[in-house]
Amino acid sequence: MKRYLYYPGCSLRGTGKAYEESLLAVFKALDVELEELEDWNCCGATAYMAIDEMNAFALAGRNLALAEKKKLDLLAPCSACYLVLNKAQRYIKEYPKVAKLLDHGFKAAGLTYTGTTKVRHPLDILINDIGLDEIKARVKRPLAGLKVAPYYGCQIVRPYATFDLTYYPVSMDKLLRAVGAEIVDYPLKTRCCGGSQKGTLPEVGLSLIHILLKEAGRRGAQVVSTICPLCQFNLDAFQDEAGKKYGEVSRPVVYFTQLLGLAFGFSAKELGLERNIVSAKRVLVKFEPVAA
Amino acid sequence: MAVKRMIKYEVERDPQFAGWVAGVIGGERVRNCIQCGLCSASCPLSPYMDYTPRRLIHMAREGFKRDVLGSFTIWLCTSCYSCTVECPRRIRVTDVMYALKRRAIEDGVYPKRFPIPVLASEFGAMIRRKGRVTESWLILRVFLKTAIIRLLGMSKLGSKLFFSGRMGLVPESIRDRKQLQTLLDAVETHKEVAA
Amino acid sequence: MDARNGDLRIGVYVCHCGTNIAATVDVKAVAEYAAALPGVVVSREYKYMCSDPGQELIRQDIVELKLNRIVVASCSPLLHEETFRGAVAKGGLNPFCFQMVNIREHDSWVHQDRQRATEKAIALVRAAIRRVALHKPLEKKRVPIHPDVLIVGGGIAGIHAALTLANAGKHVYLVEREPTIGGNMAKFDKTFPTLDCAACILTPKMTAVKKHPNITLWTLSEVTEVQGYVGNFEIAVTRKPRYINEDLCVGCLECIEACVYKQAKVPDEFNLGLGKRRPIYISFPQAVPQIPVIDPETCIDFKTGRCKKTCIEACGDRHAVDLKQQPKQETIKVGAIILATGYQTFDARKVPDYGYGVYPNVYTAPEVERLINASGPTGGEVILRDGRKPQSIGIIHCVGSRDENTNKWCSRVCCMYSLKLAHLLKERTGAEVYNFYIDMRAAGKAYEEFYHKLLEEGVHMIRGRVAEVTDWAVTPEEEGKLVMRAEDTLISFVRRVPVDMVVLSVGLVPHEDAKDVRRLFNISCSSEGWFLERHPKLAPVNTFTDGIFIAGACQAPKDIPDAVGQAGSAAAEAMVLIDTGYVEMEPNTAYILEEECSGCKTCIPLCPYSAITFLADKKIAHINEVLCKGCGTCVAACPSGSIKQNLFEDEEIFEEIRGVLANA
Amino acid sequence: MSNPESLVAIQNSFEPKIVAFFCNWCTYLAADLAGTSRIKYAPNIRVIRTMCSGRVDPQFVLEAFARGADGVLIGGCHPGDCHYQEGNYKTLRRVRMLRRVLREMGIEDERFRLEWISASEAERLKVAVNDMVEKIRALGPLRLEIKAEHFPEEVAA
Amino acid sequence: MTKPAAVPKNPKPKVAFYWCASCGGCEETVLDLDERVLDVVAAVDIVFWPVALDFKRHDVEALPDGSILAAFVNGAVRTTEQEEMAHLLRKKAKVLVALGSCAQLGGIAGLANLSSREGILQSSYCESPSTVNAEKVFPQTLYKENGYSVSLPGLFETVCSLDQVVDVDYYLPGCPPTPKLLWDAVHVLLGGELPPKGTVLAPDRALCEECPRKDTRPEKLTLKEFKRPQDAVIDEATCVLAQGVVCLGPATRSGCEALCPQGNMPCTGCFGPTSRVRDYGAKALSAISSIIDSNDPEEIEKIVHTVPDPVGTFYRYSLPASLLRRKKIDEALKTK
Repeated sequence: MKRYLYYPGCSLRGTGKAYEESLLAVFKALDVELEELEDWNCCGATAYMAIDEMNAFALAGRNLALAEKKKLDLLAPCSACYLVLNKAQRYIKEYPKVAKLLDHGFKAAGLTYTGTTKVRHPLDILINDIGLDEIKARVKRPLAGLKVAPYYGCQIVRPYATFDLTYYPVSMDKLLRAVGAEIVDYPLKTRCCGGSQKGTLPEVGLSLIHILLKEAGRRGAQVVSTICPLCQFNLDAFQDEAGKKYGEVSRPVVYFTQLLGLAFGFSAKELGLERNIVSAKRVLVKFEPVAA
Repeated sequence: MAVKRMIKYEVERDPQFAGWVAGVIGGERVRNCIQCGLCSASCPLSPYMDYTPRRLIHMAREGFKRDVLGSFTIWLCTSCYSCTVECPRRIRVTDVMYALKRRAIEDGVYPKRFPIPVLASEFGAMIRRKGRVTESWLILRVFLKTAIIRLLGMSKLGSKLFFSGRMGLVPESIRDRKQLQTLLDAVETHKEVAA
Repeated sequence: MDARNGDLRIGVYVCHCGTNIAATVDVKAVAEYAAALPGVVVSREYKYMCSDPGQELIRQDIVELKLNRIVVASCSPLLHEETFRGAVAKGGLNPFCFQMVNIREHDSWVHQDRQRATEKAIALVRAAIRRVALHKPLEKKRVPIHPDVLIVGGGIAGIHAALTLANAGKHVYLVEREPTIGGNMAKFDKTFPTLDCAACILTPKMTAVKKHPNITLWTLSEVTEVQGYVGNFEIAVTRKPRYINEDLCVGCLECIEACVYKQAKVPDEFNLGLGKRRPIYISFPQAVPQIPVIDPETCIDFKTGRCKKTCIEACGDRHAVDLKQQPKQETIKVGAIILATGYQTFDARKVPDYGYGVYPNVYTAPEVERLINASGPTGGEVILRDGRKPQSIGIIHCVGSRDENTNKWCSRVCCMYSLKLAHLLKERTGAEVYNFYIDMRAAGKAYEEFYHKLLEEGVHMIRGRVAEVTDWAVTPEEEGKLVMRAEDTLISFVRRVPVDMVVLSVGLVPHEDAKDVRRLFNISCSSEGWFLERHPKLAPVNTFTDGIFIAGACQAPKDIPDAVGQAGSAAAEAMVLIDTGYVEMEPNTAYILEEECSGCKTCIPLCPYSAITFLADKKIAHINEVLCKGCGTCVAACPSGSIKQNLFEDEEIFEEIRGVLANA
Repeated sequence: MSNPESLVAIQNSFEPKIVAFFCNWCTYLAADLAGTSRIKYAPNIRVIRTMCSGRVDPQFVLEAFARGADGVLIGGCHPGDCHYQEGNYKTLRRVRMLRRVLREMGIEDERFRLEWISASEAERLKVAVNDMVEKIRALGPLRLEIKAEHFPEEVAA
Repeated sequence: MTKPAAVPKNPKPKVAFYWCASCGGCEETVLDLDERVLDVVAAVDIVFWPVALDFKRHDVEALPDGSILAAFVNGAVRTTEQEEMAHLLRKKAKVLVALGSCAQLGGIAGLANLSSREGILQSSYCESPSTVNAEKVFPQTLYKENGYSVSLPGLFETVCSLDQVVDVDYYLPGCPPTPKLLWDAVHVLLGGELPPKGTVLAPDRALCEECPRKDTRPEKLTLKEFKRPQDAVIDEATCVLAQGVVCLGPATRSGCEALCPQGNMPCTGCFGPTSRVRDYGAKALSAISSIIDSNDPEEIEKIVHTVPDPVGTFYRYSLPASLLRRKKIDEALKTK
């Protein structure tokens, strides 16, 4: 049985709750054991880097150090967490001044870190550790006929991941195809959703959200599949507002793990699908298990 | 129509600032820029920027500190890393943007009630205290500090999120807050020693 | 005679090389230091040792001061060792009683600290003085040169070099792996900046090659083995079957018409897949040789063995079609080799942002060359893959050039050919043409003027690298179009430009198999994969392997005039070599002390040239001096120290080690 | 010398002496290219040219160490690229065996390096030289020479 | 090209033998002259030979300088006493001959240069399994009791060959040298026609020259594995190295008439290098590793490791005379 350390990050305990629920369900179905990293702290995300770079590395560093003790790969499903942890790990190696400074911190806090922690994304694990054959074998109700726009967002393949192509990632496409879905050609798959700009500069954020949803629709997607809690939040929560401002764009936005979960036979409730603002029920109802 | 002086005099240049930019983490290659504009072209936010990233990089390496730090551009960067990945000269533009944001906050030249720097600092404070971020509280605090009116407009969405269980109101925290603070303090102290 | 003898008279000469050395190394201090070393009779510094007066200084000192050993501290021996050996010989001294010290490339140019650079120079000079004391007079061996020349690659560079040599009366073997010579140039429509027709200027030269009595032309052929050394190369060439007997074919092309394939169905390589051909075909109407070729991959007879063989029927009594033809091995001897293997273009799929291979209306520049070529797949009409005529066209410069994510170098020709395509496309279609460039590089005779002409023609010049080509629209005008997004850096706006056709000006890259070719011929490549010249300025067509020259774009991206110029130069260099009639071999061969060899045979398997044999009668090893290339591997291995090497004797190297380490 | 500060001073002023044996066709040319490209690197190496790295007799390496070198660097063509077809493989075989001897004799791995550097890899040369200089600087002087010279004074207590 | 001064024929020339750090095997060589030893005794006057005759140091000291024709000293120098005796005999003898591998190259005793003095004392007086020494008593160079003092020679940190301590005129190689070589040497010395100083009194070609198996080595021999003699069944007729067993005959001076190969064992190099080689081990290593049959770094590394102890293999008799002479002292201390 495969085991990983699990780093939920703040979002999977807040707006991205459904991501956690569906992720845990899917991994369980695949006989993968996830052990939550004990006493993890916030990765620092993108905002902290703007205030204090070294402390941002230190925040990530504490998690890396805690994980290293366990000698397991660290699973970070949230894009921001994945990027920040990876970046910290890299920069500690690349910049001696970062390493030196953190060393002081680690010593004071009674931690040790030698740089061996591997930070992994669920896509990476599903494709490379588990494999498409294994995933196909678990499918109970294939998502036949479901047209999906695979939306990766920015921070997964850019700039530190090595498991997929930077310009044109395909790992999620492969996974969803493996469970029977139809993937529409979606050249915007790594375009930015605007991140926190929706909150800070609404007009900017809304236009980015709108174009993403509009193009998904134009290419025939019934549903947009995401891998990032912030992307999902932006596209889901502000869809209404974007539609009002730039023209109707109604499209459910779900996590790829929710789609995998459906195919594995979990119920909408188990996968947190009911937490969506824009209901996915209409599109996905036919794949739901018949109530016992 | 008001007329603005556009010419730049050499005295307005701050060579030290230029040197500082080239010395920050990720800034080591700014002098390699060939001004092709690929960063601007690949940036999802460049349509809204006052200076395109390409221009900003050149202004920074030439030392036009006031214009660079006063620019809206740095606050629009969402860290999507498109520019960093695409740059044909392998300049870590995103890291440079981070450094400029930090410098602007340090020098106190950022737009005070503009929400992004506020978000960033509120975020930082929350982590220092609790070790984790509770999104609902974070958003609340940012809006309280910047735009109360808009917060009221958002109440509908807020309640939707709350009822779908996506808005936890109980603040999250880590167990060993002391360890985290010791870590951050130690880094902080040595940073000063090193500087 | 060595340092321990009283009759040693060493002259030391330290070169300033203008300020190249003197700026970093205290030349005077080095000369003064050397003057005090045992055996040194005279130690001088001079502005330019390699100049005539500098050389004369050495000659004069040898005569007047009766010097018997010379040390020159200046640049790399690869550059001027021969020069100074010559000066030493002029003084009446054996040229090998000389040692050169590299204090420029290895010292002044790579260090900044004057004191430490001077210390290094002193150490190196001291080592050379200690070493040269042990030098013995040596003789260079002369080996006659075979007068024939091999040219690899039948593009414009290879063709030009072949004709130059052949016209001078040398016999040339021209080996080309494609079915026709002509190379890339044969695919172009017009050439910049004069806009003369490529075919019109190239095809006469191609025909001349075919007709020339001094040229043996082998197409569909590849060099598979290279043995020997300068003046005496032995080359094996594999000639792939054409399935048409070249000696019998008259070039009537009736067999092509007679093919059972009534319609051409196979994607045509020469037209980069934009057109179709039959399994029996000729690359293009002016191909040389004018002989069809059968592609066994697509010919029905090869696949099923059940073809009506109408081609054979059509050939009739001539019996030129020979489906049983087998590959043929040829072995030739040549004295010099010119490599003119050219380039390939960058694979645009490696920049997925531009959508090549995804959007049908994104083309590479070579494809557009065929598209606008009168003998191309559309007869010169610019029609898109979907049948439309483009109303607006965007040309992206520097695709696969000037980018650390792909290739760092500037491909040198793209600016100009992009302008040429812009002109031709505008002329043929009347479309709006947008050129997205980073910098305009039009440094060539009449190039800048061509750029001006384009500006006058109203082509849009947008200075900015395109981030992406997509098919999603923001404005209604963009619907159904390809949208190019770039910053117009001269205005500082990001612009979105919708077009019907995108042309990618792909850069020039080394051939995929350039590394194999390099190994085959034992020459070097730059880290980018281009063949490395001996010196970028002074020996641009020579390689580090004597007798092998390079011409054209296999060395670096080049336009036609430069490729032709270099081909002429390579031909001239080859000619100089041949007309000298002999080569002098470096006397750095290994030799065996017969009285000392125990016959242990350790050395024998180590020699890659089988130069070491075991003498059955004497029961000792023997080195064939002609076969020995002087690597010294056997010398280092000989367990009883019974193999020695001229110019690199153990004692000489030991002295050098002691010299560089001795405390000043 | 018991004063740690003076030790530190010596450590800091210590400039490693490195004897380099470069083959004529690859690494020597890379060093020439570094020159023509004006690439700067540490001035601690003294290059001795041999036609092939295969000419480097293990005796040369030992002589260099015995005569006061703090490091020895051998530069040859990349595997498969030897101008003499296979000389560099013979070098590799000897170097692997010699390294084991040096280890047993207390000479650290960092002091003896074999690098494949082709004619075009001036940058790689720079990196290798600088890296070697720094690593040896950290180790301190080898001081074999001093030991050899002072031998007769070394008497039992 | 200086030669030691010619030796007068009468009266009977004086000869001395001495034994430094060695096993005594070289002294056996003298006895192995068989009845010829009587001829030697008849021809010379042995004035000093601690192993056989009861002369004391003061007897030698009493002789005038240069009065001994030849002193044969075997064994390496590793104690103060040995050093003193080497100097004394050098002073008294016209010709000083280094007898055997230890005197010539440091010999097997010289492998002590892989350790420090401290390490050697520790292991001999504390750590060796048969030692009981709870008080950790070490030999003292000076011991006083009741106003008397007893002294012991001091132990050097580094073992030396004889010529690293005193000037040596000739070398007789071997562990031990063969009686024939000794006999020839005595003849040469008595004959008065002396070879150049520094000559090794043995042929200057490598051992393969006189090895009876020479013709059986293939012309192109390369090896995938090196074996030790105990791990191989060695064919009696064919080249030992060709059978994969490390034989150092190619690197070793001849003159022993290939005794070891004749006894079906590989040459281990006791005769040392030829005159053209400065460092025996380096050359032997170079030759042996050059014929490794692989170009793959990993495989090479594996093959290289089939020689379990490279220093012991290539420098078995010559470590003190090698270019490096000894293990770096601080490193040697560290490992102890």
